[in-house]
Amino acid sequence: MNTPVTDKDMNTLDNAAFRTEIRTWIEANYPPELRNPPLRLHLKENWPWYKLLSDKGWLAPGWPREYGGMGLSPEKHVILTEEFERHGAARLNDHGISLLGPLLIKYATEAQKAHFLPRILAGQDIWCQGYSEPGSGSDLASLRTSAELDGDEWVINGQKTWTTLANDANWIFLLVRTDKTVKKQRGISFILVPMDAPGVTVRPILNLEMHDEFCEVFLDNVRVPAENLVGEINQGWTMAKALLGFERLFLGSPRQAGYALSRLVMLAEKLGVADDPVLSDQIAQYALDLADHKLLFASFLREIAQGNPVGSEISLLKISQSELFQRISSTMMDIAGEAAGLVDPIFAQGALNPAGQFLQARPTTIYGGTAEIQRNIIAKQVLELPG
Amino acid sequence: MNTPVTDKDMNTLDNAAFRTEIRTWIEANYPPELRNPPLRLHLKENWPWYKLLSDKGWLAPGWPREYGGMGLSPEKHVILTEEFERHGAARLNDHGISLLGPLLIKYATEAQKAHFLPRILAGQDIWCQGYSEPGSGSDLASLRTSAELDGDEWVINGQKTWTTLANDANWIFLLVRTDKTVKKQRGISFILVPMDAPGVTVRPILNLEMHDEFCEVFLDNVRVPAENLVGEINQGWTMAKALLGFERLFLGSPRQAGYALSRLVMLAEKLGVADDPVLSDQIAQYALDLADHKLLFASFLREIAQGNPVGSEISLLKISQSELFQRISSTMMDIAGEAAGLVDPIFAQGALNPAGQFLQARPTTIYGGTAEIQRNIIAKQVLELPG
Amino acid sequence: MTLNTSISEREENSRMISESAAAALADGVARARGLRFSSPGFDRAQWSEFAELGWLSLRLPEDRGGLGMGVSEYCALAQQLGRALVPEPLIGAIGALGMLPDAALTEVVEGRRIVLPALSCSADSPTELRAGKLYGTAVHVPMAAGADAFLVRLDAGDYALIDASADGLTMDCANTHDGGHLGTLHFDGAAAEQVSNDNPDTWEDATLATAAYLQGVAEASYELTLDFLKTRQQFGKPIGSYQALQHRMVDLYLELSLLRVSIAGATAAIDDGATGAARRAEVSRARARASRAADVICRQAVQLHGGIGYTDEADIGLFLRKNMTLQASFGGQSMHRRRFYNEKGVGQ
Amino acid sequence: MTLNTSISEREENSRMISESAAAALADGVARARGLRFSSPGFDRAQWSEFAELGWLSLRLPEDRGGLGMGVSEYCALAQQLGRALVPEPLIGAIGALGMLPDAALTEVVEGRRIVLPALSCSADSPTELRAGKLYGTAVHVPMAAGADAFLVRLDAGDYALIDASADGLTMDCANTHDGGHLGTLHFDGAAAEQVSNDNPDTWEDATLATAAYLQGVAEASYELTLDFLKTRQQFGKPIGSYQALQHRMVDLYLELSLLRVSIAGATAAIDDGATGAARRAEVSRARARASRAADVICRQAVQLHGGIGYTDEADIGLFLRKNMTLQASFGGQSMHRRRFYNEKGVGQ
Repeated sequence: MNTPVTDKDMNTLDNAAFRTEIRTWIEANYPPELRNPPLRLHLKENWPWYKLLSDKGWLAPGWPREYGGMGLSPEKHVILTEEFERHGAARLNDHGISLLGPLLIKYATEAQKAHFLPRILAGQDIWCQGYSEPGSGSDLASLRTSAELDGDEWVINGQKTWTTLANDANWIFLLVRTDKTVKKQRGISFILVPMDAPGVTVRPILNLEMHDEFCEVFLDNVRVPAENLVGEINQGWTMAKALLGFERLFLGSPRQAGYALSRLVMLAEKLGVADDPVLSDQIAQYALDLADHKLLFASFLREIAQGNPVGSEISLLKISQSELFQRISSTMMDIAGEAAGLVDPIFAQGALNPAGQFLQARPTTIYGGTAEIQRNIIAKQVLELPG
Repeated sequence: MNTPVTDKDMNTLDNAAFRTEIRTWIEANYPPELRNPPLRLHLKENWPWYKLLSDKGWLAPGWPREYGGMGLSPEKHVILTEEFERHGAARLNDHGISLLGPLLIKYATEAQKAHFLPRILAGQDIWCQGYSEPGSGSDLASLRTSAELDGDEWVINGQKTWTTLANDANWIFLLVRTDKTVKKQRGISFILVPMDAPGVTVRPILNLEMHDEFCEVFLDNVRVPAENLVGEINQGWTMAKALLGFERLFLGSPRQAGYALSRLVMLAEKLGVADDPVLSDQIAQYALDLADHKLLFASFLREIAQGNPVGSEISLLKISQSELFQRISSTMMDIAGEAAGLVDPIFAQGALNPAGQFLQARPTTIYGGTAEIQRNIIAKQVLELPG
Repeated sequence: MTLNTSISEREENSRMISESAAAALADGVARARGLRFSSPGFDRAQWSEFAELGWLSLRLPEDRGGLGMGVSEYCALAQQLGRALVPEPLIGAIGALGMLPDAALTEVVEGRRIVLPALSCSADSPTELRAGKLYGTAVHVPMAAGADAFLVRLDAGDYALIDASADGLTMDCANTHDGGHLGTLHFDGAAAEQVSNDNPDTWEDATLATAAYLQGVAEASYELTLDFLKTRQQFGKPIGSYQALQHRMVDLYLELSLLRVSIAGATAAIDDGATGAARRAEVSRARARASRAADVICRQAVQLHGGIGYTDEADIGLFLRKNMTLQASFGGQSMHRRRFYNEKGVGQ
Repeated sequence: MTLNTSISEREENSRMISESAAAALADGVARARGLRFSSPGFDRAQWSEFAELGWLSLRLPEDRGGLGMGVSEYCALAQQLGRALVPEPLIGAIGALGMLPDAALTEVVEGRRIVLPALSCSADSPTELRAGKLYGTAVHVPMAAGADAFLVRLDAGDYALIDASADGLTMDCANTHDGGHLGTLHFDGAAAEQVSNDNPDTWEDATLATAAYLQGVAEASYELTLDFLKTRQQFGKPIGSYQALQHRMVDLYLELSLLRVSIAGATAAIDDGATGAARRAEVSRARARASRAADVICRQAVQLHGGIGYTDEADIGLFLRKNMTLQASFGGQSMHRRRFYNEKGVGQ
């Protein structure tokens, strides 16, 4: 294979040495102008970082080394992510790396793996994920985009939405309905589609930050070869669900709340209200909530690092961090006073942007399963409440 | 009739004059030792007040004058209640007055009215209300206590609970199931039972304040004459529901929250923490919540005074006042520190009793329909949400 | 000024102004969306229509050529402005108008000249008038780019009236999320006229009207969300049938109900003659409640809309953005909570 | 003292002590109910058993005849005490024991003599020791009526050991809602012995153990409520099938989960050697969380039990009452929140 492979197995390092190596390298190499971007970057913006990681062989920490990944243990993977986040490294167009790659490795044919995996590592293919649909937000399994076999081609019709950075991608992986006669989770398959196929149209959606991070993708009689189906037919739901574990952990990372709290403290100082007793009491409570949240995050991490299965209670992390992030961002707004509505940072230094933090906090209780859905899941699957 | 009747129709007074007359009289006559009792008084304790009101002809403000009541308009009735509450007047054993009386006046035969109403006014009969059952708390209509006609007697079997001051009463009015074959609200009747009938047993329930305000009432083959049924058979549910309006208004009176807030402020002063900025900010919010709640209460009152029908949105009042009362009482506990657990007032003067307020606040979101049931009602009947 | 109009008269006036405003603003939210992030962010033609409808002079006493209406009527109008997310800075302009000398009134009342208030100054660069020349920096001036003149509060307390085109006045504008902007005005010896404050209640009115504007924002957000809950289907039924969402909506309904009575209580008390501390307490109670209620309602409205609520194309986001911008306008929650408590106590 | 025991060793010890405590306290809540509002409100025979189990000397270094265990093991025990609502004032006694001179230890470790701490004094009447005589008033002494002696914190900072039967010591007791009492001790020249504070961490341990006791209270309340939701039927189905109640239980589960990791994090950090400010920050974080979590869980537990929760005969009320009494024991939420923040900052 032509893909870059690291020359050593970094699992052999102890955690501290591993952390130091990551930190040293990123401090020496990360493009300074890309630190802590206020909005998610498009490919053309983050490409220097993608290329750096690709060349270094660090693009796919979780993939096995035989496929060009770093083959890191979950524990080391988390350390790497912590160090990236600590430095304020931008998130990449990573759906091919973190979602599609592991799925292909587990379910695809050798031919599919040999073709697609190296192209991800080299940055030749940038993938986006086509799961959600306008009528199926929380109820993902009710999706209606259909694929019908016509000779040796799938004919795909339907519409996907919330497709992150579809406007950057040249491929999309889709969940589509291939059997309408069975119960809704059962008739779903997993199909790969090039974005330049006739009938594929992308329409960016502006979000509340006036950013086009999400898109709608329309599929109108799109034809792809039969071999673009991955795994068994009608097993797409099961395959997609099986790969969510690590993603779900990161939705509960203390990063956003921690960053917001540090900005709140800086903002209070800049505004000269840091000694206000009511504000101090609130900040103390946030500091306490954040400290306990970090312990909760660490406890899940430890389970994963020890190879223990982590169940639905991991949804607690997402609820805890997203709602804390929202509380902190609301306090930033409160103390910003009349400047709370400003689009640009109110103090350029330190990028103190209360409205930006406030708006960024909004979707954290919506995407990846709303806070309400997360509570339903815990109630049913962890607390085993009836109904 | 032998009942005391006031010599004048007090509706002819203007509101201010009416208020003054009530206030003057209560200040001159109310037994000082009964002001602001920490717990609900038993009959033997509140009897002097019962007797005073009975003699004065002010015991039944809402009953028509022809039946020995004051015949007050809702507006004046509220003024009277405000003045009683303002003076810290004890609540009486008032189920006969406020619940049974209006129901008899509306639905009973002339013979029933002539017999029972004067006895209530004279204090000869003290009534309690037998609605709730152990298995039917929020779901009152699922009650199972049954009455079967055997010749010219009803034979009653079952159990009632949360029967307020049943241990003081010599009569009980019951909702009982008289038809098990129809939908649950339909087969319920309204029956009057003397507490000394064979088969009636009362067992007091201690509550969290270690007070026996509530009782269980067991009914074991209790026989009463057929004519003890009020209104039509199987219409008991409809009759009982129709009389709830005014009661529901008073569950939302700002009295408890207002009293608690005044105690919180006194407590803060006594403890020397009144200038604590965090506490002050909390108290300011409570003061604001109380002021707005009073306006909300007044807006409902105005509707009632104008004779407009008030629907299920009146449940808002109960939610608003009870949850505010709870928040205030929690802050009392917070500032009381190590003394928060004490049974007796921590400062005798002013009866500053954080734990007492805290415990009294607990059931306000439970009795008369839990806060959850109230929200269900508003969601369905006011917001017209589906399902 | 017609004092002590009866409650029924006020209710009738309020109903009329509310209806005529609703009619005049029928294309409300779509118009507001279209004007976002333009300069000056609002429509002068529309401003003239508002002036013709008498909105600018609504609070001006009849003996000064105004309609002499009460705050009840003013707040009825402001609610409609909020429901339609009207970007024109009417509340500021009406406040400034109440302070203007008679000679300056006519053009302003007729909508030909827009005078906006600049009430805050930079701590580093206080506004001062020396020998008819203005110095210093005014900050957070809403919709400054659309003004013909500014009524500038001087650091010492009085006011100065200055032409927007005056030499020695420069302006920076920073966009706000509602599509408008806040101006920073730098005065470097610009010619200005001193105006003495003879109407201290004009900013009290503006504060209360801002509360009413936020009430309109909250009401419209609530209604959009209630509709959404009744129509949006997930798992085979409308999401409004889920109890957790129902209870959340009831909480918003309670907050909205408290806001309604709070503002109605304040307008009634003031039109009945409340003055001084009593008046300030009424205004602050309503203003604090308005920020609180609008904030919780707009935030929850976006949450209850789910992913759709996070898109710019959904109208609900416009209400959230307006709420963000107005939270602290004429004083935020904590300031008014404190002022209410200082003026009123616990009200026992 | 065995320092730096490994995590696995501590986990094993904690599991063992937890199991043996659960067995010893099998009749827990019923026993606690029976002892309420009696004098002294707890059982001396039980105290002796606890002493035999080594609970009193658990934290005492091995070289002083104790078990030399860490706070991990101590907190594992305290959780079990909380689950069973144990009324015996073990946490106070263990704290006092850590301060006693060797000569006074044996009787206390063996459970024959109960020494309880009296840490707060009345502002009007500070405690002071003059020439071997104690003066002043100590307040809020839990279970004072059951003590044989008191370790009294002097206003100036040191301690005095005084016999409960000393001449010149009088005591008033006031009942608390958990069925215990707080004593007020009046000292009027009562003979007492000075004790110098050579173990400043003993009250830090007591503070953390109180957090763990509250964890036990919270866990048991949560479990009782979860069971109740699964069994109690209304409108033809278990009330735990209603989404609003499900979401409330999830919120309690989150609060409980945060409490668990908070205490586990503190015990691990301290047994790993955290000292000074770091140790105080750990203790305060856990103690503040414990008050918060126990309070919200116990209050909601009563609410979710409905009318039954408001009766004295339902056990859930006993947990609420214990929570009320312990909220501020060794410092309440706001004090520890402040101390955490002062010692630790925002932890970035």
